[in-house]
Amino acid sequence: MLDTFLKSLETGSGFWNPLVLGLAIIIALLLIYIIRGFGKKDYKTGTEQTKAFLSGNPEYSKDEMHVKGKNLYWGFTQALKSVYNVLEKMHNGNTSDYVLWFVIIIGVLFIIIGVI
Amino acid sequence: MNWFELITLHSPPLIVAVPLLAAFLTPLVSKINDTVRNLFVLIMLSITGLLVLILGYDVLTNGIRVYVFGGGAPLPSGMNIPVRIMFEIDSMTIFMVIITIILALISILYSWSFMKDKDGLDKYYTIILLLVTSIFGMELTGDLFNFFVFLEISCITSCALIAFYVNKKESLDAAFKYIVISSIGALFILFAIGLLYAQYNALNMATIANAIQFTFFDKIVLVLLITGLAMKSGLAPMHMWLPDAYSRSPASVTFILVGATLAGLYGSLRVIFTIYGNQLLNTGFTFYPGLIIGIIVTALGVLSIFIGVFMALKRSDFKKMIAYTAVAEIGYMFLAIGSYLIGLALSVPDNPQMLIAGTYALKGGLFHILNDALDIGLLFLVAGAVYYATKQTSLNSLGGLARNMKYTTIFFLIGLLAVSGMPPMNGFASKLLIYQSTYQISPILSIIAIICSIMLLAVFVKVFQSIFLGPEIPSLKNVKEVPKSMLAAMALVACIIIFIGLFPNIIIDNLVTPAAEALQNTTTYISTIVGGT
Amino acid sequence: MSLRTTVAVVMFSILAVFFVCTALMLSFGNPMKSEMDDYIIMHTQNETGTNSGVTTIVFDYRGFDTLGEATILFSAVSGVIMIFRKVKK
Amino acid sequence: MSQMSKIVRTQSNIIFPFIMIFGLYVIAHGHLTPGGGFQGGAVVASGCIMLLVAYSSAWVLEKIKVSRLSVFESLGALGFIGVAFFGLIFGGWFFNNFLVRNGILFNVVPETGSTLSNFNTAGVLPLMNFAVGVKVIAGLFVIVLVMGYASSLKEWKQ
Amino acid sequence: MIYNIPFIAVVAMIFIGLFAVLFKRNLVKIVIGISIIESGVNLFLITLGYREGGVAPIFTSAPSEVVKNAPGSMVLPVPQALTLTSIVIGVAVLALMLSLIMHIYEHYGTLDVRKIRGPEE
Repeated sequence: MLDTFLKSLETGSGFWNPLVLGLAIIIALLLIYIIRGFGKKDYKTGTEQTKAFLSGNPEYSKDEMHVKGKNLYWGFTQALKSVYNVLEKMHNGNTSDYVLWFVIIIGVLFIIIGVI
Repeated sequence: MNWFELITLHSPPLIVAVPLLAAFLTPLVSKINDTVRNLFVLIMLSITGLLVLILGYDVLTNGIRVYVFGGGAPLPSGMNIPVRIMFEIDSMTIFMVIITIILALISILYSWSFMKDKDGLDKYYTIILLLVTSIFGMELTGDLFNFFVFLEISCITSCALIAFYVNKKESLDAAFKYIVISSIGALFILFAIGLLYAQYNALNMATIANAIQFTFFDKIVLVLLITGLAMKSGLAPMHMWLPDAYSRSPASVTFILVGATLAGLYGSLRVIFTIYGNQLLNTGFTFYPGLIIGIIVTALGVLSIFIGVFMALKRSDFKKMIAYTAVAEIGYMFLAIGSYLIGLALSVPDNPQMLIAGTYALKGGLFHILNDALDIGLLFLVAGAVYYATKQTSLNSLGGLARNMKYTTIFFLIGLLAVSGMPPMNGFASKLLIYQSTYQISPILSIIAIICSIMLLAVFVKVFQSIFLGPEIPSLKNVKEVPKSMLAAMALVACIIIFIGLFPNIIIDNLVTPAAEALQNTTTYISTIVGGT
Repeated sequence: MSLRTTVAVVMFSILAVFFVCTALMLSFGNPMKSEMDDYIIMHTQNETGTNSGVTTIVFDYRGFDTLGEATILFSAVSGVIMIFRKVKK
Repeated sequence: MSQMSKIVRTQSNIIFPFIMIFGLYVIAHGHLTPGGGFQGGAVVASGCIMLLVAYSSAWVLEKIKVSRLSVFESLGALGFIGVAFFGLIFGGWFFNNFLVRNGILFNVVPETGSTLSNFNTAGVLPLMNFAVGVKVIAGLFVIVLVMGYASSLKEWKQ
Repeated sequence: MIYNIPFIAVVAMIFIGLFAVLFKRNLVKIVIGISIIESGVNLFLITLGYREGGVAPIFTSAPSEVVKNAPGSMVLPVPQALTLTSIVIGVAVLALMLSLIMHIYEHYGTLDVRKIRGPEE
C-alpha cells in the first residue's frame, strides 16, 4: 500500500512523489516558524530600526534604488563576451541569413546521411 | 446504431469540420453583434472539445481508428494502395489533439477581454479558428499531401496573426520573416513528398512506411522532411524566426502559436517513428541509421537548449525572454527523442538497460510537450497581462507591479517554477524523467540539461525581480489588475499545471504511456491500413 | 569573398550535387509505379460518373485536400483584409 | 490609380462579357472538360480585375463593397463544406458522393469508353465546382481590389 | 540522359530561386525567388506524372484507341491535382507576402532586407 503510494512516478532508476515533497515543505515551514519565534521581541516599526542604510549613508530615492533588468547578470555576460558576440551575430535579423541557416543544415545532413 | 455510436464514428472529420464551419460562418455572425460572435466561437470550440473527448475515449479503449473520406473500405478491392484520403488516429494523435484543444479554448477565453478594444476582430476570430483547424488537421491526418496542405494553412494564418498589430513595424517585420522562411521550408517538404510519390505511387503514410526501402531518394526525403519540420518547430539553428514571431504577436495568438510549433514537432515525430520507423527503429541491421539520426537530433537539441538559455539571459524584453526560453524547451524534447534513438541503437547486442532508459526518455519528452505548452503558454499570458496593464514589456521600465497585480504575480510565480523545473510543478516531473534517462545514455547530456535548467531559473528570477518586485515606479502607480476573463484563463492554466505537478502519474499512465507505445509500435500503425504485413 | 558567401557557395554546391543526382536518377516519361493512378483512370467513370480524371481526384477522391485549398484562399483573403484594415490610433 | 484612357475602357467593356461567358463555361463543364471551379473562377476574376485596372479601384469600390464580396466568399466556402456535410447526412460519410447513382440531379453514370456524355453526370461534383467558383471569383477579386485601393490611396496608413 | 531535361530544369529553377532569396537585397526580388522555387516544385510534380505518349486523362471525346488501352495511354492524373492545389497555395502565399511588403515599405521607407529589422532588446 505504502509502496504503491510512494511510487507515483517511476523514472527507471527511482521514483518521485510530489505529495511527500509537499509534506517536507510543510515541515520546513513549521521549522521556520519555530526558529522565527526565537527572534528578538523588542523590534518596533516606524523607528530608526527599520531604516535602510547603504554603508552608513542614507538610501537614495526609490526610483534610483530599483535594479533595472539590464543591470542584472552583468558580470556573467561580461565574462562570456566572446560567446555572446557569436550568438548576437547569428541573430542579426536578416531574412536571407535565416534562410541560409536552413540551407546549411540541409547540406550538412545531406553529407552525413546521404553518404552513408 | 444509436446517436452516440454515430458521433463516435464520425468524430474524426467533425473535429476538423466544426471549427472550419465556424470559421466560414464567423464573418456572417459578426454582422450581428460582438458578444454573439465571441459566444459563437466559444461554443463551437466547446463542441469540438466534446468531440475530442469522445474520440479520445474511443481510441484509448479500442485502439487505432481509421476514417476514410468519401466512404468505403480503406483499400479498394484488389488494391494494396489506398486511393482516398484517410485519417488515422492513434494514442499519440489523441495526446496532441487534447493539448491543442486546451490551448485553443483558453486562448479564446483570454482574448475575450484582451482584444476587446481592437479593430478587425471578426477577421481575427476567423483566422484563429482557421489556425486551430489547421493544427487539428496536421495532427489527425494520415496522408502526406494533406499534411502539407494543413501545414501551409497554419503557415499563412500564423503569418496573418503575427502581423495583427499592423501599425507596429516590428510585428510586420516578424511576420514577413516567418512567412518567407516557412514557405521555403514547406516547398522543400512538398518536393520531398513528390519524390516519395514518384517512388511508391502513394501518398498515404502507412503505405509509404510499409514500402520504404531507404534508397538514395529516401535519404534525401528524410533530410528534407526532418529539416523542414524541425524548422517549423523552432529547432536551433533554424529558430531565428521564433523569438521575433512570438514576442511581437498578441499574447492570445502566441498561446496558439505554441501549439502550431508543437504540431511541427509532432510531424517530425511521425516522420522518424512512423514513415521511417521500419528503417530507423529496426535494430536488425549491421549498421544503424537510427543511431546517426539520434546523434544529430540530440546534438541539435543540446544546441537549442544552449542558445535559448544564453540568449534569454541577456535580453531585456519580457516576451523575447520567454520566446528564447521556448526555444530551449523545444531543445529538451528533441534531446529526449534523440536519446531514445541512441538508446535503442546501443541496446542491440545485449544491453537492454539502454532500451529501458531510452523508453523513459521518450516518455519524458512526450510528457514535456504537454508541460511546455502549458508553462510557456502561462508565461506568455502573464506577459500579455503586463502589457495590457502597462502598455510595455521592457524590463528596464517596469517594476513593483506586485503591489497592484497580486493575482498576476502569483500566476507568474507558478509559471516560473514550472518552466524552470522546480519540484512541486509539472515541469519537474518531465525533466526528471529526461535527466535520469539521459544520464544512463551519456552523463554529459544530463549535466548540460540540468545546468541549463538552473540557468532558466536565473532568467526568470531576473524577470521576477525587475517586473514584480522592487520599489513602486511613479509612472506605474495607477496600474490596475487585468479583467476577469484574462484572470480566469490564467487561473485555468495554473490549476492544470498544479494538478499535473501533484499527480503526474495520472497523465503518464493514461496519456503519455499509450502515446509512447503507439510511437514505438510502427507495425500496428501500418497493418491497420495495409493489412497483415 | 566574405565568410557568408563562401559558406553559401559551398552549401550550394553540396545541394546541387545531390539534387542533380536525384534528377538524373529519375526517368522522364515512364513512372516507376502507377497502380493508384491506373485505378483512378479505370474507375473514374463508373465510381464517380465523371469524365475528367483530374476533376475526379480534385473533388472526389482527394476532396478533403480541396477543402483545405479553399480554406487557404479564404485565410489569405481574410489575412489581406485584416492587414489592410483601418487602424484607429 | 486613376482611370485609364477611353480606348482602354471601351475595349475592356467589349471584351468583358466574353471573358465572363468563357469563365462560367469552364466552371460549369468542370466535370467534362479540362478545368473546374478554380480555373474558371480565376478566369472570371481576371476579367473583373481587367475592369478594375481600366476603371480604377475607387470606381469599383463605389459599385461594390469589400464586405459584400467577403460575404460572397464566405457563402462559397459554406456551400463547399455544406456539400461535404450533406454527404455525411445523406451518404453516410463525410465527402460522400451521394448524388451519383440515386439522386435527382447529376445522377447519370457515363458509359466507359469514348462518350460525349451529357451535362447530367458526376453527382456532387458540379455543385462543388460551382461553390468553389463563387469562392475563387470573390477571393481573388477582393485581394486585388484591396491591394489596388491601398496602393492608390496616399494616406491609407493613417 | 538528355531525356531527363525537365528534371534538370526543375533543379535549375529551384537553385535560381534559392540564389535570389540568399543574395538579393530587395524584398520584392526575394518574393520573386520564392515564386520561382514554387514554380520549380510545381514543374517537378507535373513532370512526375508524364507517361510517354500519354494524353490528358479525360474521356470526353477521347479517341477510341486511347480509350481501348486505357490506363497506359493516359498520363497520371494525381500529380495534376496536386499541382492545382499547390498553385492555389502559392497564390495565397504570394498575396500575403506582397501585402506585407506594401506595409513594410510604408513603415520603414526602404525595401533593403538588411535594414528591415526590429530592435533587438
